[in-house]
Amino acid sequence: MLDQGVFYFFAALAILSAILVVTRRNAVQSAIFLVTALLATAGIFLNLNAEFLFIVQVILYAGGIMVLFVFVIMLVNLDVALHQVQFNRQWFVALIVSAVLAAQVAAAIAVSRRTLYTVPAAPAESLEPNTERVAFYLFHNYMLPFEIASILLLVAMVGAVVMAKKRV
Amino acid sequence: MVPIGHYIFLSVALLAIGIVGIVTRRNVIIILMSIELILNAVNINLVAFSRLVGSVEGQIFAIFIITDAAAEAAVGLGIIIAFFRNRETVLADEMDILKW
Amino acid sequence: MNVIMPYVLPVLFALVIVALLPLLAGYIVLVERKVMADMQVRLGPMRVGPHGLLQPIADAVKLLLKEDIIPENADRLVFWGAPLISVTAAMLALAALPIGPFFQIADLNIGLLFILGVSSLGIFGIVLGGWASNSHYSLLGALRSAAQLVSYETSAGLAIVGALLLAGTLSTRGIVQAQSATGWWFIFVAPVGFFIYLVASIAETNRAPFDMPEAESELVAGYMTEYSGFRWALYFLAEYTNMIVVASIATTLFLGGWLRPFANTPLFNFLDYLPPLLMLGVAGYCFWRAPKQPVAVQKMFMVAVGLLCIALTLALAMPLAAPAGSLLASSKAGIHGAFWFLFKVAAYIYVFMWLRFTFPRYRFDQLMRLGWQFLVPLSIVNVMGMGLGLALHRQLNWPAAPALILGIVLTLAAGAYLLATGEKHEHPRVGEEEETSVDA
Amino acid sequence: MAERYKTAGTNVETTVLGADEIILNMGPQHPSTHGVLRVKLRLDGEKVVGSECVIGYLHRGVEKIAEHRNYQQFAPYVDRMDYVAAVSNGLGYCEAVEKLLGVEAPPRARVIRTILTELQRIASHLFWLGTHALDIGALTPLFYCLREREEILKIFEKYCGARLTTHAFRIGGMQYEAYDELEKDVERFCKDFDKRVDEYEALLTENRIWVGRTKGIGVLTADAAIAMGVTGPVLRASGVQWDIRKAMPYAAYDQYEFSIPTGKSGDTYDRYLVRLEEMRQSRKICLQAIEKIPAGPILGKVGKVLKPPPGEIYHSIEGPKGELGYYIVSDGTTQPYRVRIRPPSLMNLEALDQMIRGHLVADVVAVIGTLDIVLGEVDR
Repeated sequence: MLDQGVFYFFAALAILSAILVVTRRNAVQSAIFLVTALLATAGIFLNLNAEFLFIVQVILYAGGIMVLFVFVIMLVNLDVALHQVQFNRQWFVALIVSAVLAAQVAAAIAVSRRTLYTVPAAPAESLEPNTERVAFYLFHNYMLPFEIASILLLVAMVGAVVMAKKRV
Repeated sequence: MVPIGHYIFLSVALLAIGIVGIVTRRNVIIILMSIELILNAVNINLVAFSRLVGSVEGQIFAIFIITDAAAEAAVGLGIIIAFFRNRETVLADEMDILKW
Repeated sequence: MNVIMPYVLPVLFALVIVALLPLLAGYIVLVERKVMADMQVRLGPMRVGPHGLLQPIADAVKLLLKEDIIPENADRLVFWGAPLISVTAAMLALAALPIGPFFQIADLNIGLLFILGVSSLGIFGIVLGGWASNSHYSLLGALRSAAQLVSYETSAGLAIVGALLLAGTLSTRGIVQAQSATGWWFIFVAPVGFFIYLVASIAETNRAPFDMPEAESELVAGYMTEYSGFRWALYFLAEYTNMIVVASIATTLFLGGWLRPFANTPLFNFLDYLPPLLMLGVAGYCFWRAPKQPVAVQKMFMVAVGLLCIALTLALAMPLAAPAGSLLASSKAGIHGAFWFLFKVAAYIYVFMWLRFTFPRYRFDQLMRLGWQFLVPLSIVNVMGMGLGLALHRQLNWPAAPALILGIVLTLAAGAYLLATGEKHEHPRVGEEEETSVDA
Repeated sequence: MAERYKTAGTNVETTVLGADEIILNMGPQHPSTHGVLRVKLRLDGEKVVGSECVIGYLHRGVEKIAEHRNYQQFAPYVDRMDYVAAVSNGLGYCEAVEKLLGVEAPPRARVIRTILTELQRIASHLFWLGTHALDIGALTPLFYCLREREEILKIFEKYCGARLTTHAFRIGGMQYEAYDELEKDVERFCKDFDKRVDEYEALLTENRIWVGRTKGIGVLTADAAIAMGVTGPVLRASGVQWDIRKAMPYAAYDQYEFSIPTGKSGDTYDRYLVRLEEMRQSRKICLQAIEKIPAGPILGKVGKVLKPPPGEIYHSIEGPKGELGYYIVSDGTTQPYRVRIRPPSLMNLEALDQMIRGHLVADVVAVIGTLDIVLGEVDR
């Protein structure tokens, strides 16, 4: 009962914030609402017994990536930008895409309505203790992807430094 | 646990909002943020199914996606800064030349 | 009913913490001013209450009554909300701290990461506050402050990893229990990690000698420049709460949490009598000073403080006197644990103050160089050294002492090397070559 | 380029990225410009590429006032120039007028003058050290310094009743006889002052942060220093051994043993060391002077109405901050025709631009501090 309430609260928060992210004129406010959306998602993770992922989401996404975003917004912040037109005229494209997506989802739900709502979830204990399990999989079964991801990060870091460096 | 269908629904909603953001906004930074929204939508799906089947492998995938998002944000913002320094704009439709 | 019951005690604890924290922060400020005065051959606040004991309350009233100014072109909503973000983040972090074995809001599986993650959200309060003020100094101060926070969080996190390797758990309670089991606080096993964390935590809380955003002569007051009255007080509250948080992390992780010194040695059991005696001493001092106060109100207040200390003495002494096995005796761990935890936190914060009044301030580029070129490499080496020591001990069955000492020695050698090479980079003066080009 | 300069505060984004150079305004209301100095900094990012000092916010027309007062009446005004070293100012003025009159102060007055001036030098340096350290972020030395300065001010107070603007000397000697325990007070102060200086050194000299903040900052080469007309500790820290107390002795300095400390590299750290050593040397002078204070009158033969013969005179002394010169033109009346004062702070401030180029904004504060300027003297 409490679990479900928490989920619906966070889901509503996430969707509301997401809508505000794409509709606010001011990029800083968009960023603030994106942080809210990310934290709401983190709450949903916690509700799903994914504690480690919850904290990864908070530290990395909300605390790390979004700080980077806010930084860059402030670096390139132009007062002029506020007076420019913030939306282009492709709203009909967006409408079509959304409509198609909605249709697909509706179709998918219609087809698998029965299973979608009746599949029993595995017991919550199967994910405990969360941190240890994640670590085991990460460093055991997914060792190679893990290393590849670290190389990806290294490349991204070098790339970001090179690109953001002042031209001499 | 809340029925899995609701998670899928939330995920699709976030995906749709993200796509709307990408398609309609002019500011590149907000477009990047919309991409983050989409990545999040994916993560919700992965973690919800991981809970459903009782295996943490879905969470591992989500961790990789977050890693990828970090890399993407770093590079993307680096490009934006470099571009801003040269053209003094962050609007996507003004990025219309191949060389500067 | 059963749904609600498990939440009652944590909510109660949370309420206690939230209610007491502003008072505590106010008195830390008072203590800081007193310590500063003592180091600077002065008396410090003496007017409000005996020995200035009511000064924090007077300050709080003053701040609440001050005019609340919002700059003309500020983003009102963000300006309004930014201090709240800072305070909320700092207070949330307190949730996972074990103040004694029984007094803890929640013992999370990811406890330590939770504290780190949530407290790192405080950056948003700083950056957004600086941005919303729509002022030159605020924005620069905010960006600097955030850059500093992010940089030093890296080394603080890595320093913590070293100790986590020893504990093998992220739960704060589990960490203290691990120290209790071996009888060695982690500061003795991972001294380099403690040193790195000490430096990084000072920088993270923006305190001298790393207080760029607040006192740097060219930035006036950094991100807080445009804030006044209550909002400014909120930022201050967040700052002092953060101090408590980092001190608590250090206490939990390195200084044995709620454990008494030599907790496993029966020879030192007499240390149990130290807390009540200490409180009794303070009470005695209060009673001795009370008649010497000039005003009747001050006399009464002094006596009241003395009585409070007597009450604390009783609370600390009763479990010792009670017969073994009774409820009171079993509460000893909780009460004395809380005392030792707070005692260590206070000592850690005292070190902060001591450093602040001793050292000049770093320049921003020096600060960044120290962070990235010395602390981060050192903390990486520290993690590897700890890992090596533990691997030798656990996998190859070396005795613990030589294995860990080998790791520490390797780390220290790397630190010495970094210091030696760092000297060369110390003054890459922008001056020499460019000065001529400017003149030309 | 020029059209892109914008004053700070009007446009935030120009300071962060985009523009190549901006102008940042420091002062006149700023915690670390020592009063009302205003510095316009031209910045490339955080780096200073040029600067301009705007002075005059404390201009009171001291030189003009002199033309409408007679010689004795003007003496208290000079105390208000360098208000942290009033005794030295008074000494310079009195000696200049004495020279113009052709009289000399009696030996007893000269020795007491020397003692008080050296104490004032110590007091001025102490105040400099405290505020300089405070600028760089060390909070505590200020209070230690003020503690010792208080002792000196107490001696002044006992001597003439004033602490800050003392008007201690009169033309031709001094007005008051030294009080009975002057020697004892000075000796007591000097006895443990050496240890006190060691205390400051313990806090700062080998402190990594202090060294990092001061070494290599604001370098002034000997040639540049001479070319700029810089004097005092700033000049000596650049390695030039020039001290008017030795070069053209006045008061009673020719009777005492002391050395002139010099620096090597002329950076902020050297200036710090030179001033500390100067404090020690001043203490030495004081100790020598109180050993034998000659007996005799304290006021020379000067009339009640001073009418110097027509002519002009330039007399300078080694003030705590550098060469403090008085150029007085007399037309034979009771009022000077023209007084021109050479304040050391003003000349030293000229070097600021050269010293801060290529450094960061935070260093500007350190360099302003190390120059030891007093705006009352700069603006007069």
